[in-house]
Amino acid sequence: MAEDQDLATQPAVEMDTVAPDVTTASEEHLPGGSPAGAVSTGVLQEDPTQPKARRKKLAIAYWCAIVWVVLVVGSAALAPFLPLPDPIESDFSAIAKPPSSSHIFGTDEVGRDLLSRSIFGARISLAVGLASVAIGLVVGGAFGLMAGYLRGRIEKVIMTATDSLLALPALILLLTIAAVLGQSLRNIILGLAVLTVPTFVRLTRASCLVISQREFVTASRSYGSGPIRVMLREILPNVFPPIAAYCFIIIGVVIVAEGSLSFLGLGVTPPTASWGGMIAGGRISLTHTPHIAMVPSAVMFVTVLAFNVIGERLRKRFDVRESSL
Amino acid sequence: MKSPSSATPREGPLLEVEDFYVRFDTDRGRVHAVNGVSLSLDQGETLGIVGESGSGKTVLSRAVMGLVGDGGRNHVTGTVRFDGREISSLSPRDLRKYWGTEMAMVFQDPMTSLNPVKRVGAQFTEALRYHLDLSRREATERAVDLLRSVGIPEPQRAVGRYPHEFSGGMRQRVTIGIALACNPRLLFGDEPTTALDVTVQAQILDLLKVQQVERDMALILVTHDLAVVRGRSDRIAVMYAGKVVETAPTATLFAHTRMPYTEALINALPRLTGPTHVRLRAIPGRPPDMMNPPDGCPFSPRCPYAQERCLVEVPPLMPSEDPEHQFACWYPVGTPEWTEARDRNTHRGETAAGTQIVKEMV
Amino acid sequence: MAKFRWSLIAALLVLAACGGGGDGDEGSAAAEGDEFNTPVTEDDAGDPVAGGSLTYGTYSESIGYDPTKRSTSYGNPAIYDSLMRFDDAGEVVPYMAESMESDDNVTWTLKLREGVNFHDGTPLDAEAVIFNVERHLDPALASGAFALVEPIESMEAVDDLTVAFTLKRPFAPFAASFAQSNGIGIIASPTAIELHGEDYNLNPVGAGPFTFVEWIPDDRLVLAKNEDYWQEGLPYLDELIYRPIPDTQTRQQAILNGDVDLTYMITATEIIQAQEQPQLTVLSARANGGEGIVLNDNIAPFDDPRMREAFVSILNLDVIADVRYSGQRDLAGAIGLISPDSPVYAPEVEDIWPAQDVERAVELIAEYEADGGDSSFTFVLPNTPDRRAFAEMAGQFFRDADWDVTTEFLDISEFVTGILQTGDFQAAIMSYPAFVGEYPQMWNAYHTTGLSNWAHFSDPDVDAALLEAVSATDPEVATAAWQEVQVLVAEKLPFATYGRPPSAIITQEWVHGVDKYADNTLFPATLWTSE
Amino acid sequence: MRNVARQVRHLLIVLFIVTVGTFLLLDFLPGDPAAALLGETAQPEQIEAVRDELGLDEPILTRYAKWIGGVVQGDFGRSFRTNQPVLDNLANRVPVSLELMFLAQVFALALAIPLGIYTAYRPGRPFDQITMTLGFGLIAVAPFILALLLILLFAGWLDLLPATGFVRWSDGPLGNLRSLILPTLTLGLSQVAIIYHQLLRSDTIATLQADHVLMAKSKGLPTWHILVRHALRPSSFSLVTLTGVNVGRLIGGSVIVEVIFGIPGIGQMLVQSIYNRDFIVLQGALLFTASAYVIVNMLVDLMYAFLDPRVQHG
Repeated sequence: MAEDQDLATQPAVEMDTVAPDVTTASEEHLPGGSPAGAVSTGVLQEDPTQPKARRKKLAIAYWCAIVWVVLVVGSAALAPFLPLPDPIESDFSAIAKPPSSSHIFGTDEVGRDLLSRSIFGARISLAVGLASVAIGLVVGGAFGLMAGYLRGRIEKVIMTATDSLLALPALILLLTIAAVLGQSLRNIILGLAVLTVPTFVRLTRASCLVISQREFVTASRSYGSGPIRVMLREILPNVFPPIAAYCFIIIGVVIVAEGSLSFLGLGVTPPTASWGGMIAGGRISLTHTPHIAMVPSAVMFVTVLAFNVIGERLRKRFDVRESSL
Repeated sequence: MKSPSSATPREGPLLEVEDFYVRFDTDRGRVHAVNGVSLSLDQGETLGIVGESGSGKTVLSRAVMGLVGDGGRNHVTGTVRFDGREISSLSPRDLRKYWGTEMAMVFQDPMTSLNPVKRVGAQFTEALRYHLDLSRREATERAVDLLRSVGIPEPQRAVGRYPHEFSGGMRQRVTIGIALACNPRLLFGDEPTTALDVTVQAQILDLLKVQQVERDMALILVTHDLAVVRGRSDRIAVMYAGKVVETAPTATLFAHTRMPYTEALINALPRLTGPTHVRLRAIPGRPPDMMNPPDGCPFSPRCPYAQERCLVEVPPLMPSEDPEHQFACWYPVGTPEWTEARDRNTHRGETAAGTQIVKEMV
Repeated sequence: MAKFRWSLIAALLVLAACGGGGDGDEGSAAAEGDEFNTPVTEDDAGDPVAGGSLTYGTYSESIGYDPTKRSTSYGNPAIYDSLMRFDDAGEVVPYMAESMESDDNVTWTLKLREGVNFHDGTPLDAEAVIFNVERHLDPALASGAFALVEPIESMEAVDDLTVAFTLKRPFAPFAASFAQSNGIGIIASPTAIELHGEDYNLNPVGAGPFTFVEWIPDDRLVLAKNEDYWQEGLPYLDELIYRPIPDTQTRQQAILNGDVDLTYMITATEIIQAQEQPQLTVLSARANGGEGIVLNDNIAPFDDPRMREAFVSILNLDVIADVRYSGQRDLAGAIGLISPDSPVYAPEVEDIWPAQDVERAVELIAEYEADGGDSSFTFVLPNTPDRRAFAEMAGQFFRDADWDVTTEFLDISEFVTGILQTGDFQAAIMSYPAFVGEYPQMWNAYHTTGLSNWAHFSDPDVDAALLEAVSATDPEVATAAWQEVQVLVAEKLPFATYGRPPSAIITQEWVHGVDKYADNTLFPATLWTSE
Repeated sequence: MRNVARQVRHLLIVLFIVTVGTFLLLDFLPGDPAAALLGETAQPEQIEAVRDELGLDEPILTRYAKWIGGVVQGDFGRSFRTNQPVLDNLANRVPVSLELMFLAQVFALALAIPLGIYTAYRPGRPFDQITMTLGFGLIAVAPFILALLLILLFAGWLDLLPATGFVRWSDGPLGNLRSLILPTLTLGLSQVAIIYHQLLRSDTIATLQADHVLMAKSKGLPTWHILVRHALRPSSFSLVTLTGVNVGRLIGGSVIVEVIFGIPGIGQMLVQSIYNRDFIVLQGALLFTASAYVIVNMLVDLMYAFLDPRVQHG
């Protein structure tokens, strides 16, 4: 047994240990003792990966993505110290001007510099996207795990609460939160988090229901592992990857959702810049001065894409299932 | 669908593998999983492929069958001839015509190799209907027959069940039945019993044997356990680090072991005869890093008899006086050179690779 | 950018209304109905053709068709018509009524036409008028037109077609009250009201050119031709459909690709873009009304006239024109609620109204602070997109004057109920929608008891001038009084107007015979289609 | 049967929580319904009269009890504003919302399933990367922008479809479908399709690593057969879950699309009833959306057992 575990840690062996949905945690408990499985490489994908040239291109995309994210996050963090025009200050002599040398991204409908607003807007949008998804993921994931693994009464309570939340149209919640608690960044994050929680609960629970049926979970339980240990060590690593994939998309969705809130008058309060708010503001004149909505849309698009390129890469690295791809 | 090869058996081996290499590009480097393997197998013959985890035996069997395709980050070279026809150069589409009907495979873990969400019957009939163009009813009848022949009680009912409703042994019987559904002429058993209880293991192996004899089918049994193939294979190929290091008819292999690695494997077997209190001998060290295989004999770092030559020169697989018996070792066990090497290592207390000699090892 | 044509259109309208053969313009008075001096815009499309169906895209949905409901119901003129009308010069003329007269502005005699029937066949007679006026008086119904009927002391049916009203005091605009867009000239069938009870709002029965077919809220109001209409030969259309299209951009596309035949537009952007399309006709006029900021006279700092002046002084009208009115300078910078096109407009307000002068504002603020005042205030707005855009711009005005202002956005209901109704605010954005005539809007906006005097502005001179304006029997005196109100308001500045609410009716080239008020209330009897 | 009873009980509990919850929640909302109804020129005595008329002065529990009592007898009350019976209003709007939701889901799934499976089968290929990039592009283009772009393209530039307006099925199925194409595209594309696609792709990649897929391959089955018959079902757990969740979102949350395209659905009814504090209408609409959501998700739970027979219920 001890030797097998040693083997399992050998990098060279890893490609040989690909019981499909079994991560390292479960290998230890496989009946029969040997972690030897099957090479999954190209199980079905006849040409599962790219030739070298294309892989190189992908690596370039990955590094571009990192550079972009560093650029966005860095400039957002350092925004107040950068030589930028004030994002709130209007230049009434340059209202809704398309990109030019004095305003690289152009100006908005009240003559504010769109580059500066995009950078300052990143602070808000990233905060909204990351914070509400993080809250949703942690809270929703925890409840989803509990519901999917513990079942019984706990599941009933959690699912009833989740269903009640989901059955309540999002807008009602957001309107009420805004009206009762006031319209602030914190409350917007809170509101959007409340919206993502139930989705995460349901997704986690669904995956958890399946994973719980797997032999390695039974095995772990039979070794005397407590429910918390089983959930964290056995189920979580298996449930996490698809949920994480969803996370990266949902960050983008949430950033846009903040814009939809602005469209309905519930977004970040002016004059604070946020990407979604800028897009919503630019819609009024989309046919005449499209750059006002398109500049923040493009910035957001590249950012969301970059997040996903990085996310995909990280997932490949840390997910045993895909390591041999 | 029509079988691609003629029904009448032709002269010569059923399967010939020549100079077979499989390499994978991973993010960490290139893995040399199979390094120049040649094999051949006759109709109705049983070949055991034995080796530790990571020795490349599973990759070999899958790649020979064509399940690991060449392309992308996979590099498969060498020739595979099935029934005289080269299949290693076939397109995946053409190769597919051999799968199920000419060659089939039974996987290690019946828990995962059956689709958990499809009824057992459907998993039989889909291949039957696709390859043999049977109607749904005919296919189901055939499935029931197959289930009966692999020893599933109440086969009529079993077709309507899901895999999880069977025990491990029963499930493996089911997968064997599915593999046999289209009467393949060659069956790969990839550690078919590893995941099963010892008592069930024997039943499954017996079942394979019975089916093989009945159908005059060739069988390749891949296992890490010499005991599994000892009584059931005509020949055995021992694999180490992606290479065949010794191959011989079963009896010869056990009687005249030449390769120190084979010897070590045999020593690790529990003996049915002799003193029961003898401790099993584990093989020290680890299998080599397949990304950076050592120069010289890959087993040399772990070999108690390793000499300087072993560290620099790769021993080829060479025939002994018996042409059926081949091995790759500069100091084959039982030869005078071997005695000399053993004594030298015992004397200096370590092998040429620097491994400490523990008394028990020799 | 296309050249702006507001004034041209206004001029065209006037020409058309006067009925004189225009020089070069093909404008001519409407053939039908000119005995009532109905201002119908005409083109060279030839004689009206009967038949067909038109779809009218409106910018909001009504809350129903009971005349006591407080909402703009585009369908009301079609279903009910109006007893009186404003002609294009802003004069009140009889329409569905025969006449309305008074010698002393206290007793009024309304004469109805013979043979005007509701869609249910019952006659529109004196009893019906009284029944309707009484509904407006009923506090339980909380009618929006209550202010119009409030002066009534008593009324009686002299005969089937004559109603005599006795008022509590001399009240000149009483006839105009029967001509207002949401006024009391809208008469519903008493039989139908009794029949439908609670459901009447959903099943309106009037005597107008079109009968009610169905109303699916947020979707459409379908009306069919009234075969028994009181004006012979009218209406031309067989069917008229009203469709609410609340989104500006969609509304614009809907008229561009012909989803609707005519639309009611309310933003400068869409109106200008429509003008760039040769196949569309833009019908507009500068009505009264205004967009601006209510400066609460009850609460510091705007209880001080210096601060109100400071506020008006910081409004940069050029920027407002650019941001709010798509560069249309003549929409921005409204002074008070009366349009320069109105017969009672007082041109002298232009000299009184404070010009943009940030330095002056800074001085005034400093002065106020020196006296121990706290100039900071909270600016409240509803959280609708156009208000947000305004706040973004206004923020810069405040910063330019170094004025410490907090901006607060509220849900529209909360804004109405928690701010306007309670009066608990310092400055709030608000619009007085377009209107024709002066009463009751001017009274409500500026009189101490005015219903829409959200500034809680109270000035004895203004109150007196308003009273004179509504009670004077001599029109000249009334006009002078209205002008005095404007002058006083320009001096006291309770409401910092910055512009006129833009609005226009846009029609496809096949739509003819548009008959409307300056506030774009559409009377569809004369509409016809050449398709 | 016992299962059905349990599900019904779950439905009732959820409905109870939702309705009581909103009743309480709405009580927190600033803005009195009577005052909101009368608008900015309302006088205090008028407001009081209307409050009295609408029974708003009664304690909240009494009001709830009255409302729920009516609902049980099939009387959902009348709108504060228009006096329209809530049930009539719902009857007009429910088919519209259901149709739109259904079309959007079908469109999103029809797009996402083939794409998801194919890109999982060939991950990293140019096609996969293009779909992913386009997908994230669609996410970044907010729905209210996407709607407008679609209008500009299909209604303005190509002049193929109406920009706005809803045609009832009874007025012609063709016109009905035409009027719903752009809203369906907006709803389906803007978020649903890409999320479904990504979720299915990621789950399918995992499934394709499974032994049983290798086994299926070794049986010589064609690729499409393996993808559709072997990989799709075990990979669709997250997809089915999200589809169920989205039913709720689409029925009650397609407000933006309804407003932009002028569709008389539940979404507009919900928002306007909040803006107007027309709580009886709001409650009625919520009762519908909540029921629809819960029922669909019961089906989703049943789907789990169909998708994977190992999942037991209880």
